[in-house]
Amino acid sequence: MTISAERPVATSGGATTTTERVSWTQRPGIWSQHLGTAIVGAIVGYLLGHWLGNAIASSYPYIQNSGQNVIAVTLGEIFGVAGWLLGIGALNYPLAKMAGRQPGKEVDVQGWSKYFRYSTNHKTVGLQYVVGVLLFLFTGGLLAMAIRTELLNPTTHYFSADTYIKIVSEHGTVMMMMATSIVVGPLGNYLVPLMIGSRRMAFPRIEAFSFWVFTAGYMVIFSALPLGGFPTGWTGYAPLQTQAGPGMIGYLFGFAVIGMGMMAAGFNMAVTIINYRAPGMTWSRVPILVWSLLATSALLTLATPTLFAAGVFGLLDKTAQTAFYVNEHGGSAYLWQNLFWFFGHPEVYIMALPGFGIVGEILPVFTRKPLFAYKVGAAGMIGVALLSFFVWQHHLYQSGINPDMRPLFMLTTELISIPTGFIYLVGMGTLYKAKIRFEIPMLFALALYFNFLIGGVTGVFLSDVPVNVTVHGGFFVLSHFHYTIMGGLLFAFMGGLYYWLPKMTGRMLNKKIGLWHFWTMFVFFNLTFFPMFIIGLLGQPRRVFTYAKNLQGLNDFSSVSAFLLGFSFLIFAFNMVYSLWINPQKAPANPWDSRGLEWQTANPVPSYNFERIPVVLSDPYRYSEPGAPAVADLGDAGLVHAAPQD
Amino acid sequence: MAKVEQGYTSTPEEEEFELRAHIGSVWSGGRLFIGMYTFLLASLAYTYFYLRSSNSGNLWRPHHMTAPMSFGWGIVLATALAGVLAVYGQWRFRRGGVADWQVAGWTALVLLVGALMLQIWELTKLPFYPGASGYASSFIGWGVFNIATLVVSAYWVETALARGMRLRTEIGGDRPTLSTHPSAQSFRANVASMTYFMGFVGVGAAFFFALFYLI
Amino acid sequence: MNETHHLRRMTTIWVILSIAADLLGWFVLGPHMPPGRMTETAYHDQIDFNILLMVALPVVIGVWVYMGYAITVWSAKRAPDPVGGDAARGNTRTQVLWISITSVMTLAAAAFGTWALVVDHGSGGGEGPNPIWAPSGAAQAETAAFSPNSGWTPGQALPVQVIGQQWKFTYRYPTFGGFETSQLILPDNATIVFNVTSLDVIHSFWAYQLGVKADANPQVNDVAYTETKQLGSFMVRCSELCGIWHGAMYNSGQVVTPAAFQSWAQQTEAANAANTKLLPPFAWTYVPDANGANGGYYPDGKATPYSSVEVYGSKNPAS
Amino acid sequence: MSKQGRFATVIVLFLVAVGLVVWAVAAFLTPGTPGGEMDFTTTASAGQPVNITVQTVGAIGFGAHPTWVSYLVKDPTTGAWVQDTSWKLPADTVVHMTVYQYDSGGPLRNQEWGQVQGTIGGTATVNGQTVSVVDSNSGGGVGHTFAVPALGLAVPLPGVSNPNICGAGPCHQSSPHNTVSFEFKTPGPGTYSWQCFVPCGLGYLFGNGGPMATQNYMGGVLDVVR
Repeated sequence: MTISAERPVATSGGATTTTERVSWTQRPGIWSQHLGTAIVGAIVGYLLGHWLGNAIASSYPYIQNSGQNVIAVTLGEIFGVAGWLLGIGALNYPLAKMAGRQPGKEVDVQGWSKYFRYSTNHKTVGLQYVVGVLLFLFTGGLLAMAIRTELLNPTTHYFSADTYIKIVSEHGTVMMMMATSIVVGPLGNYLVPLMIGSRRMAFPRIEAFSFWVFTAGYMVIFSALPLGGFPTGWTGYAPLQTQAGPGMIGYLFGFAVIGMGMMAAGFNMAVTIINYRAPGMTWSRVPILVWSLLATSALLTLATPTLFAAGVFGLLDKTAQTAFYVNEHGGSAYLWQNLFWFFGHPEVYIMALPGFGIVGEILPVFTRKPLFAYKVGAAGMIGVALLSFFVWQHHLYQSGINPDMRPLFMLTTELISIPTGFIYLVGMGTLYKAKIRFEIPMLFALALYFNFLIGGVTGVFLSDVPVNVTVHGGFFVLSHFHYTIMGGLLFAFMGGLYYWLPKMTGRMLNKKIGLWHFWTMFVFFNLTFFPMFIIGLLGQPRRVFTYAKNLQGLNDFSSVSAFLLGFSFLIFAFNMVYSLWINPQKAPANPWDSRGLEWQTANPVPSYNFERIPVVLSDPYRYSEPGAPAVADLGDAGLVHAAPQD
Repeated sequence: MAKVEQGYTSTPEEEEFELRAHIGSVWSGGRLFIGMYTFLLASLAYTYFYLRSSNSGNLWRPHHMTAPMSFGWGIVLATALAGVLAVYGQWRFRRGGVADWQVAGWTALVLLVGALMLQIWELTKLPFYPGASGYASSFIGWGVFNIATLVVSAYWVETALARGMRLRTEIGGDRPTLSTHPSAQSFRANVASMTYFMGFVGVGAAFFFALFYLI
Repeated sequence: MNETHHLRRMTTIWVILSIAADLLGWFVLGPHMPPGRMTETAYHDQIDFNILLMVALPVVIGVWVYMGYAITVWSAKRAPDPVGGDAARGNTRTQVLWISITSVMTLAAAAFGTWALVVDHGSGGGEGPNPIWAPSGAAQAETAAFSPNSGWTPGQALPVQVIGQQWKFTYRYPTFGGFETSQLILPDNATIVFNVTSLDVIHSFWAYQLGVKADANPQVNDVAYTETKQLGSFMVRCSELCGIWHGAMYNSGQVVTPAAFQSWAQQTEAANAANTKLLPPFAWTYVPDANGANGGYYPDGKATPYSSVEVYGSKNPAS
Repeated sequence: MSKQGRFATVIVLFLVAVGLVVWAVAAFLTPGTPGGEMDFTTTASAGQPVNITVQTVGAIGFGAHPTWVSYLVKDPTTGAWVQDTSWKLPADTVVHMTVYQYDSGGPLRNQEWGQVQGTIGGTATVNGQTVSVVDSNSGGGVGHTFAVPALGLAVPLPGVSNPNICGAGPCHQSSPHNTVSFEFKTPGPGTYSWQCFVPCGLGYLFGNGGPMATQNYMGGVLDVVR
């Protein structure tokens, strides 16, 4: 710990020197705000809320009858999250602001303890997110292992039927919520300022808020298990939702909390990209990942409020006994489906677009070619984002809602494959007559093209109403979205980690272990999920604990592959620990010879990112072009020339 | 003259760039926030019309049940007036009328808090129970959303006013309307965004008042 | 090697593989594609699937051939240094061609899907309470549903009501006195009108081999049509998560000869007569009591459904 | 720390993580699994009918949810009433089942479940009388049903109309009750879920949450083995 509680700060003009209070979140030592106080706050808050709920509601007839006080649980969760935010220090500035104060000048505490604090440095938040999303991913993955264990045998059950549904629901919810932030959170927060040549994010407190709310959401969703779980899957269809026990609060409130995190993250991201681009960073020079994150942010900010509203209505149904989703009392079960999918389909592209952005960054570097059809690619991402607001009813073809609208939604859904196809145009054009280096990030990028092709093409089958009759609600659609989200986004994320972790941590990830990780993940991913297309076509619905005996062979094959796929994630975890901690190898400043602006700063990246705000001179993809201008003028550091040509 | 901050130096050009970016962020952030809030309220309006048109079991609104009209008028008038005052205050503020802006602001704040109280009170005095009908349900939804909206707008108005008071001492007696001090520029951007939001809140309140009380 | 060489090679490989795959797909795999050919809708769904497959296979193979070619021929070990610059940054002709081809394909897919949906009377999917693509005879079946003794004669459309409840589908045959049973027996060569509804949460009636899937929503009559073509048994599963026993919510049904169906229906009508009297009269939807037995979730006595539809279970309006 | 030291730390942390996972699975995911099933395969000699005695109570009176309605089964060896709804049964064997119904009843949501279905002879015996249909709209109504959907088995258990019903399980014969007995034949090996079709989960929408949606209360599995 190198900073003291009081430190001199030069104010504008450098003439007068005043002392300024260092924020509580950044004080060294344990007498400050950090993860510990957050946990204490959360526990105290939960207990307080729970007590309050019991005091208010334990005499209500339906609560006495059900023997489970959902109001106490709801208040407990709300107060718990408030306590968590209060404890970590998220509310310090919002409260101080009421007295008209400006934010204090904040610097990170030095040393590892900064990762357990309310840090406003985008690089710290980025690394916090890396750990956060991996925690999500691994817990969600363990639940997937449990699901595949149950499905090993159609008749012998390892879990009881109600527990199995809880596991399925928890897996889906955790994974979906994790996936919304898997790229925007870690890579987006870390890289966007570096890529656009900024020293900071626009709203660093909102950024930190998004992370700590995200972690709170994780705990809220997992609190459902000790509360009895929820039986609705990640889609949470009402009125089953209204019927469920207090575990459902974990889902509804968890969605609302993570929704706040998503809105905050997207808001900050969009505003930063719009306003903090360095001089010369015109829209036609913005890296493709930034384009994809801008499109994602538009979806995060505009689609998520609908989810938030839907979640609030659900909470009201369960606690205040409104009847938004209960037909028998004037509500409509369809309402949830509409609201949920109006968010839910943009959500799917929240999970797809960043992956496209990552491979768009990786391909030029490892092919030594410019990104082909850059503008078409960027336009494709914006197009996908726009169209995604008009397709939600393709989830509801068989629901009886607006059947006459099915041709329209079939059309809009299939139209979306046009801008999605641009991503393939970009990829295939970039590969043309390239010089491909098969480093780990490149392998993951190529794997995305392989997997997403299957995911995307099966999406066209699903969007076709007649075919949808057979494949809707079965393992076919399950496999389809695992191919797009896991095969697409997660592979891209892994590629992104191998590509950028050297920048973020200053350590190279071990290539040999990385190769093992890639090949096991790629092979067993396909062996796990491809059979599921067949299982689905042969008539197995989703989320069942028992299935036809003749499907046992395929299910077992899928399960065994899934276990091996799980093992590949252990290899990845081992690689992380091994390369970052056990046997760290210092990374070169620009290990992949990238032209990207993020690679042009010092390594490790100083807290202010750039010595001088760079003046961008050209786009980052002009590889193999003799005489191409440098990507940026970095001021004092002198003109940085294009990455060495090979 | 370079400025030393967090171990790095900023040239005046860079400071100017950062200030422009910051003010742009406040501007675009304010608009984006209105966009987000629009989607939130639109979800409620969608719910209203969805339940109204599906009318499950003829239970959209039996006997044309309506929340207490007096509360409704009180809430909408207070909120809309707060919106109007915010817009008026901004109009005066741009012309240098800081005192006018402050009076308008504090009045708007009082109105907002009053509307908040009324809204909470109304929820305890409803002539129907929450699950009685589709209308009843969506009305409760509006009550909750309105409480959130009023809290958010009161918070924004209050922080702007408090900031305005403290700013004067910070920038050494300059009027925040005229000063070129970065804090004053940032403050003006914030006030402009706040005004837009308040106008939006006023219009929203009138719209939902019409939905729930008038038609 | 010049440009045309690469493209010519890739195209050759692609054409050969695509033709082979399409032939295999259509003639070997196609006839066995789910959901089979037990009904007209299943048959159409199968054909639609196969046609999409014929388009999809060349697309997938095209990308794979290209990628495979690229990574073998243009790897860092073998490939010459690439050429950057404007030519590599984008080629208008390629881009226009790509966009045109994908646009035509997707528009064609949407048009084909719409056509298939309309000519196949909703393709066995749930069409909501007021289907706009009804087969002939559907209107007559709707009327017949309210004359409990009209029975069924070959050539007529048969109305069958599917009632989802946690956790079992039951079936009512409105033209046979409105008896209810947990068996689903259908006559061969007949248009079947499924009226799917639920007594509690959302279920989904999926008669796999029939190519029928319709969500069962409370208070909604979700109509789906099919026309039986083959005798045999078929599987019914719930395909919308409905709670703890969702996975156990299945039964098998049978398509039998019209004569066998007649005798089964008449026998069951007689055998269930005592119970049928206790059922509410047939209606498209029923209002279940949201509270369940002996009080419950909503405060009793305050909800007054002014309902125009039949009540299932006499505990409604809530007592 | 040396490289070996770090490596050892990682191993230890990994083992701790594995331990946490095992604990979480044991604490939250495995209770109520068929592992703790009641074994009826050894109670009768091969080919002979198996006797199962159960009771239904309005409130179980103990455990995590004392107010929930529940089935209790009589342990064939000790004779104690046990909360366990997973029963291991021999295949292709006649099961003679006796239910002591201690709970009140009411109208069924779907009168279809007032029919006795799938038993041997298509009937059940209620307090000594043979019945095939119970009118749930009259008398005590139907309190619960015992139904195995996959076998087409469903037996209504008429409700007790005497107001002095048993308050908490296990209930004794002295409390008012209806005795329902019936026989059915188990199919080939496999697991078959059974449940109640009366929406009896008080305080839950449609009455189908809580005890209706939790194994060991109003539903379970028949684990039929050869």
